Amino acid sequence: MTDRLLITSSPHIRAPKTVRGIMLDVVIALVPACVAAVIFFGVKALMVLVASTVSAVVSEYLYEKAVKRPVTVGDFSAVVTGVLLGLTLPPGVPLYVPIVGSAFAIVIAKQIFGGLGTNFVNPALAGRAFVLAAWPLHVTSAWLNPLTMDAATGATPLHAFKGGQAVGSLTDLLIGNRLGSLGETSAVAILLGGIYLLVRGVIDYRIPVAYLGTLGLGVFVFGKPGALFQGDPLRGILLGGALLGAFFMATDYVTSPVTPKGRTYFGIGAGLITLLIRYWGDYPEGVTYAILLMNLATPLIDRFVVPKYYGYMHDVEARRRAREGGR
Amino acid sequence: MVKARRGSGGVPVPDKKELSGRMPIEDAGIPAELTLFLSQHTGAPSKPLVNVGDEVKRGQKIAEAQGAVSACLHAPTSGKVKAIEPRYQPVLGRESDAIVIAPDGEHALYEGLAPVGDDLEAISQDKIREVVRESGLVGLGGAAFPTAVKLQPPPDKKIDTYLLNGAECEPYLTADQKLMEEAAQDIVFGFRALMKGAGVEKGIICIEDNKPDAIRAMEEAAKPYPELEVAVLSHRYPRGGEKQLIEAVLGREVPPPPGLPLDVGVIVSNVGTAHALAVALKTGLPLVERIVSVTGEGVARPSNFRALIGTPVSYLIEKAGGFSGKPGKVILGGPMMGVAVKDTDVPVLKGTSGVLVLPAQAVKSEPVLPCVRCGRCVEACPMRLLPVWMAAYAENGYLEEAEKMRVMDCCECGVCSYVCPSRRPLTQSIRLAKSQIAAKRRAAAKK
Amino acid sequence: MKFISIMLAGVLTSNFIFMQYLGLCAFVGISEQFETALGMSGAVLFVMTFACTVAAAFEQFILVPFGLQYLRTIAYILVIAAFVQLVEIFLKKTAPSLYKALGIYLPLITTNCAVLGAAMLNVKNDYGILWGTVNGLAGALGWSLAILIFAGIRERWKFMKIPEVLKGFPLALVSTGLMSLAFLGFSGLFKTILK
Amino acid sequence: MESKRSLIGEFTKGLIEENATFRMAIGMCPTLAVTTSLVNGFWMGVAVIFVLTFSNVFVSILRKVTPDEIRIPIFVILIATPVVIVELVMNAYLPEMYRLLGIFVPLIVVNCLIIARAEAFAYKNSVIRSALDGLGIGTGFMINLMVIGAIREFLGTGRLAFGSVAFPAEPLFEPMAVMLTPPGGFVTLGVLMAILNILVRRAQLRKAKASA
Repeated sequence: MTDRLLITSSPHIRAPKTVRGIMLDVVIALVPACVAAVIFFGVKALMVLVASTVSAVVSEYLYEKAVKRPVTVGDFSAVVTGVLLGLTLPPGVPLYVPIVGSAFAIVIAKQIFGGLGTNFVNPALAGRAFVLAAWPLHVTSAWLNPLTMDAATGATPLHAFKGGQAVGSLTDLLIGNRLGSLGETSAVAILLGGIYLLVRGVIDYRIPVAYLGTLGLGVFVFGKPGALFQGDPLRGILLGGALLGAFFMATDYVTSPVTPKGRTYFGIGAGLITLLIRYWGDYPEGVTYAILLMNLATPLIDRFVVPKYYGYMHDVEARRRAREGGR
Repeated sequence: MVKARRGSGGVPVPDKKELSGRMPIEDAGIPAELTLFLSQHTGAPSKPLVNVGDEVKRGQKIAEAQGAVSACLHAPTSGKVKAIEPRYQPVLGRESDAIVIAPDGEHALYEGLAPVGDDLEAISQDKIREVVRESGLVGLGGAAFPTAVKLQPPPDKKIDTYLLNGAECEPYLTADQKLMEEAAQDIVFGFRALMKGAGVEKGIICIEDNKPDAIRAMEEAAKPYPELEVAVLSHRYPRGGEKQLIEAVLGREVPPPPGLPLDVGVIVSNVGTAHALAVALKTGLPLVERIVSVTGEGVARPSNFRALIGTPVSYLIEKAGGFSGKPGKVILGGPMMGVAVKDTDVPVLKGTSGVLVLPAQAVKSEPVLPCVRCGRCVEACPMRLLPVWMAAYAENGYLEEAEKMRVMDCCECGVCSYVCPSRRPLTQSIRLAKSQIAAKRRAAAKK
Repeated sequence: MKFISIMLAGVLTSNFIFMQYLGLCAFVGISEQFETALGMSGAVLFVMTFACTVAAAFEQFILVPFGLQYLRTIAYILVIAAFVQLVEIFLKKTAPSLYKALGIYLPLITTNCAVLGAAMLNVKNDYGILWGTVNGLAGALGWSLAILIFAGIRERWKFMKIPEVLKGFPLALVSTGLMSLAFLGFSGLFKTILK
Repeated sequence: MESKRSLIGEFTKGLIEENATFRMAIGMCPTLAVTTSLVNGFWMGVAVIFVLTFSNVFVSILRKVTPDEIRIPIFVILIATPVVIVELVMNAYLPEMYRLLGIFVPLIVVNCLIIARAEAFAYKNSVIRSALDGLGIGTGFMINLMVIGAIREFLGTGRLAFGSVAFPAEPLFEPMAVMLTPPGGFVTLGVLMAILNILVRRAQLRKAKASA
């Protein structure tokens, strides 16, 4: 008859989105940026991306095997980490850079803490910060000229523009016809992916909007001829890794705040630190460190920026009355 | 027509009302056995007035209310009391005493029933309160809180608004919708009686915008009465929760537990309750039947029934054409807050608004992944709590921390579990923590 | 300018924990709860700042005039121990509530190498009394910032599936490494305008 | 509370069983600060052995006459004395190394390792045992410093240097500068401890299984 009915606690239906589906969406959103990178920088770009992705997946697999935990490469989070790390590197880096970077990202920044959901810094960014500190020269100078794909000697537009020179037409910046890391050249490709994520409801608009808004505003306010992008907010956003960071790195669930208001603060904070490092720091680009530093602040933001619970005003009122009564 | 605010949290849920929404209400008839639990309302169980072997008639009182918060119970049809024994009560989740009636098929009305009248001017406030109490009226939306208690607020609370809840925000269920479409006049009559009983001047009928026919019918019926208004809410779960309704329609927030709606001058009742009061006033028949949607992809012919309280669920499913395919879950109530039952022998309770059958392939359990802190539950929580941390603390036994995060404010609406992409059972963990904390508090109070 | 540059160095660019390896034992030991970390931060802020003042004064008025610099280590550790003892007594008498909050942390500070380290760095950098105090304050602020961040991260470990064998020191060190990796971003901050 | 080990056991326990860094997790600050090379680790280790042995001996000698309430300040003075000696000697004979190790030589005074041994061992045990304990724990500590120093130096510079000689003569791979910086130090020590903890845990599990 009606034997074996399932008994579980309510609710009995679930929203269609799953972690796997979300990660898959992120992978899809990264496709345009990868394609653009390969178009502009050719096989070398492809090699970097493949090396970082394969290394990430293999590292996750090997680590989980070594410590005898269930293998979780199927949730696509390692793929996302690998691709993202690849996109932050210059096209001409020796391949051991993405390989070591991805291994560090997966094992040290994520798996050692217990895997998905337990890491407190964005693995891809931690990997980038590590290789940047390990081989600073490779990671900041292995540029290739777009399309011709020969080694470039010049500084990236970010460097040049930061120094006050006017570089690149806006069109070139938008489509990606310029020097730079794989994923920071083509603004259009990244925006395409970002918009896809927003439309699919994967990411919260608050982080990218607050981040890029703060950055643009800061460049506008503090920039002046000869410094900080001449005060041109559009170039301040388009040059460097800000777009990639805002849409794909800062929005990482695990390492950003859970509350809507907290996310706004997260974005603003990341924008301010980026400005600080770009304007006054040692490094040409501050996106990586800005987001990593905000990752560190996330538990504190989550602790202090919480929504006011339903009915809180009655408690406030009661306390006020108690105070006045006490007098 | 009042347009309601958006309110806090909530999620868009699939509608699924099209399954049974077009089916008119039918009489389910008399099953072979009726099971009437002495404890099917919030509060103290009622006390039986009959003995095994007694003959009872339809509408005859068979159990008396006991204590301040309780409700009496009536025989839904004529027949013999077969047993008074513990049976499995699905909402409590344990055995509980029930009066079991074997119907004789006569459906003979109890001689003592007399209509009060259909002219509200002529009926006194005290008479209304008496009828509400004597009819065993409880909230028919699900919580089954005795209505009589609501109508007698403490004198220091000034009640200014009565909300009639026809939101029916749970997916699938159409019992309230059909009732509003088919019996709008009676509902309005019952609502005005409730308002008079509570001494409230202003009434607002609240309906979600996915029920245009019901809105039209209710507006039509309410037109002659300037003290009544219809408020239209956007379709978003759990907009029909009592606290959420008050927030969306009036912009007021009920104080945290043990705060009640009447602390902010509001009483909320379900449309079914108003209808039952109208029936009691006009015909004298107490609460012995209710509208039940039998729906879901797992039944052959989703329907809306007028079913006697105590009718076995299996009987209703049979009436709705039986299962289609292999059933996976049978749920009393809606998919978000309803209770899954282990078999279909359980009866319809006063608070059962629907029987939902989900097919086996729809209830496959998915693996539970670690929390990725996407924050969806935080955004969805209508109480503006932080389910992510509450559940995490609860799962690891940090009851004090969970309490500090206001876990007791949780209304268990289920949205956090619903939206979780890691499929974590947040609501369940929180519910468990709540019951543990409540037990601890009771133990502390005893000392 | 000097004030800003010392503060900046102490808090961000040469943070005691992340860049100078000072005060690690307490950093790892007292960061499991946010509240206790907060209490410890308060105690360190107070003691480190004024211990630097006292030590620098001791250096200037006793050690140097009498040519006793070679006894600095012993002298400093005694001065700090005595100072902590005095603070304890003083707080107990004048501010019992503050004493209650900080009391249990005060004895721990005597052996916190960050305090002695700050005093030693002041000598190395020839800071004198005023700038020594500022440096002590900056170092303490940086130390507090670090432990508060870490306590925030660590509180979450309570309910995460963190591998049990690695909890405690191994993960604390790896986490500190990742944090200091992020703090590398501040390196060289403002050096163009400060120099 | 006298220790019941053999005298040799008092020495060897410090190498593995009660290894300061990995088993007791104390003395972190110098462990990280000075382990940018193998040689640094060695000299720091020597300094710690010296201080620990003598402070243990002093504490043990005076243990009968030390009042319980003020034992900590007395320990600190007893520890500070050999530290000052080490400082003066190093400054005189190894000025370069003294400069490299910087404030971490005087900071041995507040190294929790030393206080911990004074409190937990020397205060309760005979002079001979305390001396052996100091030597053993100190040697274990030195080995730790050298191992960590060797790993960081090798990865960070691509080779190991002993004075003017380096091995291999040319780096085998592109050195990772980060290993010599604080992040590299923290992560290296953390990972080493993680690996050790996992291995020890496995061994325990195996033993438990075997005995069961």
